[in-house]
Amino acid sequence: MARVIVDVLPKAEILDPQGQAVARAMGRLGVAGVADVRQGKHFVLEVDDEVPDAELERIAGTLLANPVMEEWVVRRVSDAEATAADVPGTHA
Amino acid sequence: MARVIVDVLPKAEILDPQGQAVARAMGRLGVAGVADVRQGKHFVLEVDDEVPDAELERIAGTLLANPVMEEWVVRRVSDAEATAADVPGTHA
Amino acid sequence: MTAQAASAGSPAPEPAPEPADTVEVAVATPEREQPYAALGLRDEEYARIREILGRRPTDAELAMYSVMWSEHCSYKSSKVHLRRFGETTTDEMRAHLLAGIGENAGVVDVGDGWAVTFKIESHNHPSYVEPHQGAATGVGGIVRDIMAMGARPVAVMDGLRVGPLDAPDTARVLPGVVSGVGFYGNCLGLPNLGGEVVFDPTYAGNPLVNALCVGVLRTEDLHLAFASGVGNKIVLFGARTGLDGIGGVSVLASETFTGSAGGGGHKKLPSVQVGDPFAEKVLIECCLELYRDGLVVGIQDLGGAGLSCATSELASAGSGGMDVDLDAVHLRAKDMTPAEILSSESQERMCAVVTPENVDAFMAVCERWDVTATVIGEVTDGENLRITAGGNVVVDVPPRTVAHDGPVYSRPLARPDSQDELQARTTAGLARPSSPADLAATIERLAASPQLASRAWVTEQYDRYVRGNTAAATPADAGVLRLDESSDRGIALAIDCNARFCLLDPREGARLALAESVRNVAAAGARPVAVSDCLNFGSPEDPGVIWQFSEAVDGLAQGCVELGVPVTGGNVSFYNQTGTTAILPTPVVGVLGLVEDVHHAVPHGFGPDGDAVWLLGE
Amino acid sequence: MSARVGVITFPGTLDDVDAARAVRYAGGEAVSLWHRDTDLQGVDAVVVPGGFSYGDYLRAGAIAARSPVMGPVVEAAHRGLPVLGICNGFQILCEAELLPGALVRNAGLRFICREVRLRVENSTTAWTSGIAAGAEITVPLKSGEGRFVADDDTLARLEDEGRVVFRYADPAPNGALHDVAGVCSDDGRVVGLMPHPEHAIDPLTGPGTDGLGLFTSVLARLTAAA
Ligand SMILES: Nc1ncnc2c1ncn2[C@@H]1O[C@H](COP(=O)(O)OP(=O)(O)O)[C@@H](O)[C@H]1O
Repeated sequence: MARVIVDVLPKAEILDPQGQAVARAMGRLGVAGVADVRQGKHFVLEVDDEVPDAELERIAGTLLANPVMEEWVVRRVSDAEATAADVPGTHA
Repeated sequence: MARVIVDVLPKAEILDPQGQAVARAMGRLGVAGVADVRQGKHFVLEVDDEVPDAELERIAGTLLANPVMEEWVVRRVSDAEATAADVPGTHA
Repeated sequence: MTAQAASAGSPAPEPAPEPADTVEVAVATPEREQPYAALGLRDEEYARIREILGRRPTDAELAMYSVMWSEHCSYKSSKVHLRRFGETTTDEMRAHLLAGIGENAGVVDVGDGWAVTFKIESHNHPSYVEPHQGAATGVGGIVRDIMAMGARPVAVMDGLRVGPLDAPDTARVLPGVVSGVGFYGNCLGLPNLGGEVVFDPTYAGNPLVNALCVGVLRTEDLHLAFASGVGNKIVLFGARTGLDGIGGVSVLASETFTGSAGGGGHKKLPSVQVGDPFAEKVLIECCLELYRDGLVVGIQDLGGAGLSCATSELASAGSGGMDVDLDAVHLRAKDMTPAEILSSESQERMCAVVTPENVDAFMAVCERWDVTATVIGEVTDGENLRITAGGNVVVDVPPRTVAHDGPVYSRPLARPDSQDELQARTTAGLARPSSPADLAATIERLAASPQLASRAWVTEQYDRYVRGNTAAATPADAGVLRLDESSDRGIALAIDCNARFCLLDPREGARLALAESVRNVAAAGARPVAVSDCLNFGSPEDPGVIWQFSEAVDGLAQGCVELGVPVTGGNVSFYNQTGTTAILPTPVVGVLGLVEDVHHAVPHGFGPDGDAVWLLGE
Repeated sequence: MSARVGVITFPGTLDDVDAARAVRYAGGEAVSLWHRDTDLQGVDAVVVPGGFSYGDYLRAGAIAARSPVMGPVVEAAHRGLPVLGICNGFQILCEAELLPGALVRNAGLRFICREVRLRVENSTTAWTSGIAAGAEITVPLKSGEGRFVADDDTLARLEDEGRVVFRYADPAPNGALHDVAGVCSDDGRVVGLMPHPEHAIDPLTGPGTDGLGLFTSVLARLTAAA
């Protein structure tokens, strides 16, 4: 089993009201220094090792993202990386 | 300016209806080899270099994620990495 | 930079769970200490369980009794008072009832072979913890109650009470609750017919989310929950069972797991339940197809208390016993103990009783809707509910003792001393506007008050058109719904409560809530026929609160007699308080009315120019 | 014989009963189609109704667009079968690439249920031929992901070719680009819109009967062709 991450973001030219709402909320809460926020989707897939990169690209570009409005990145994460960073831990 | 990525996922013990729906859809679409899908949020922040890690953590835990239901990871990405991978490119 | 991540990523190895506590083990180890107090059972309640069983309960049995004997499920503090509704209902008031108090929801015969069922339920505490999901799952729960009557859910309403608009937490609670109600109801395709939004400081740490659902059925489809017929199969269908809502029962795990409190042996328990309205929508359509094809003998929704409640209620309402095998239950989490499976409150599940020859057809309908379904047991000719796990008997109990013979308390009640002083403070001494400018300012203040301002911000987030039968919704005083396109028959619904009146005088306040709700329904051109209530109060252990409760029940019962409409069901929510401060006594009253012809329902507001305006009454 | 209009039900579809009723009110015969069907039963037109197919998980319409019934729908649409997508149906048709653009989260980030006025900008499509060009109709809008977006080239092409069929008469409540409420395919036979004409067919339950025009338009054309 491999862990595959697909991150999807609205294309830069498309208005991202969610990101903007977050950016505005930061202002209201007195958080300084954040110039811009964009919000997208984060998928974590558990995938058989045999599945080739091309197939992962196809899944991302035909199902997980809509090429009309979104961009995406696919990456396989190693086990080590998966446990170190990509399994989010709760941060108090 | 630094680019900061915050990835947010529903906690493992919490029902993730979206991820499950995507996983089932893959089965129906004849995509083989994907055992599990979890869906979360992906934030890209442009942040002043002075903003300390602790502040980024606070932003993530109060604004970007809902600590009651979600886990998150904050990471700064270098410029090189940012252009190489974390600025999603459209993959045909 | 994320130091904790590394440790979170490498959890301590989980110790293997000890074998489940079986009946055999329980017999052999009578002295084993059990954490009944942590599960909310009092000494005498635990003693009572041991007496019923003639031995100590197993962990799984203890989990079942503790949840079923909780205030929420057993109504142990309210039962003695709620009885008065039944006692004051005359045969005449009952004439059109096909089912009344005690069923999942009351059912009213509306003629031409149609029946209507409706009920209000609260989801207060979860909506404070996570407003969006709490409110969403509240809607989901009441909708399943209505489905369990054999009805198609056709509309919802919501009564919301939160802290003052400018209280800091209201900005978190109110938008979340509204989006949750909308998210779930909209996604189910249930038009929202109306509701309330009320602000008061006592709700700041304890918002009230009361959801009403109404359903329509053909009288012959009325499905009451029971499990008669030896050999009939018990089918669990819908979502998989996870660790949702078993916080209390986890103390059992910490007893049997080697890990100490807070140690590595603990499972992570979700602190909120996430609603999946899509799963519920599919479940609704699946159930309706099952009813239509005559494949269901009895049915029960899984709400609070999950399988504990469904199996014990189905079994005790039937004539025989029941065997259930927990190994057949589809699980979402690993290594769940029998106690956890029985207590899980995972949403979007139902439990049906099906004759053996219909099981295949039942499964085929579930398959058509992509609904997971499994036979988990059958009706036996025995007397007990017997539950096995891993081949061992973990529960062997007379089902009635779990579902119906819980403790009943007459809690001490006393009119608070403060009541006189409260009533003495009348409006007599309050300043009146003395000049036109004062008057204008007062009107402006009223118009700008959150209590009176437009509710469009809320109601615009709710679909009121879906299914094309809504004849009136916001801003009308009562929602009006056509029952079916093929007939002009309709219903009207309103929910109301002025809790400040109830604080001043709970008896009169409850009567007034009823009167207002009845007036709203009548003003829509409907004949009021039935009441469902949601009684939201503070702690029943406070004699003053129980006094309020008792007074409110009396007032409501009395008003119902006066107006000739019966209470058909409802819900009690106690322990609504922040610290020791109780919420305002809030008996929310829902009234159902019948409209002979929806085309003649009376619209809200003034009619065309030239119409005369009449004021009726004193 | 009245024309037969298919109405598709996906898991999570909500407004299929309303769409079928609108077809009947307009004088047609409604034929229910199931998401697993691979045969359109010879219908003369198809309505993809509103709702939350597959819970709107992933993206509104994304999963439904890839279900079995959409294969024959896409194929038939390319051969000229009139297809109407309403709300979630519009989203599905965009995801299935029968219509250009995409529908994303409302700019205000909240679900909006409100009656809106629409200007009918193109009265030559299969679904608007009975409505006067420039007419204004009032129908309910009810959606959380109704903001129409497309890249500049696509938008310019849609405007040039008159393929913006419906425009919000007041500024788009959801932030749709160019106030676009509905668009059509280049042959004008596939139309999608966010607001709900099927909820405006009876003054008892909706704002009026303005929505009926879409259904009578297609039926008139189908019977004329028959
Ligand atoms: N939480 C809610 N959900 C749905 N409808 C609501 C809600 N709150 C208020 N409404 C509706 O908004 C309208 C105005 O409400 P309200 O100001 O309480 O009216 P009134 O004071 O006349 O009862 C009514 O039609 C009511 O049903």
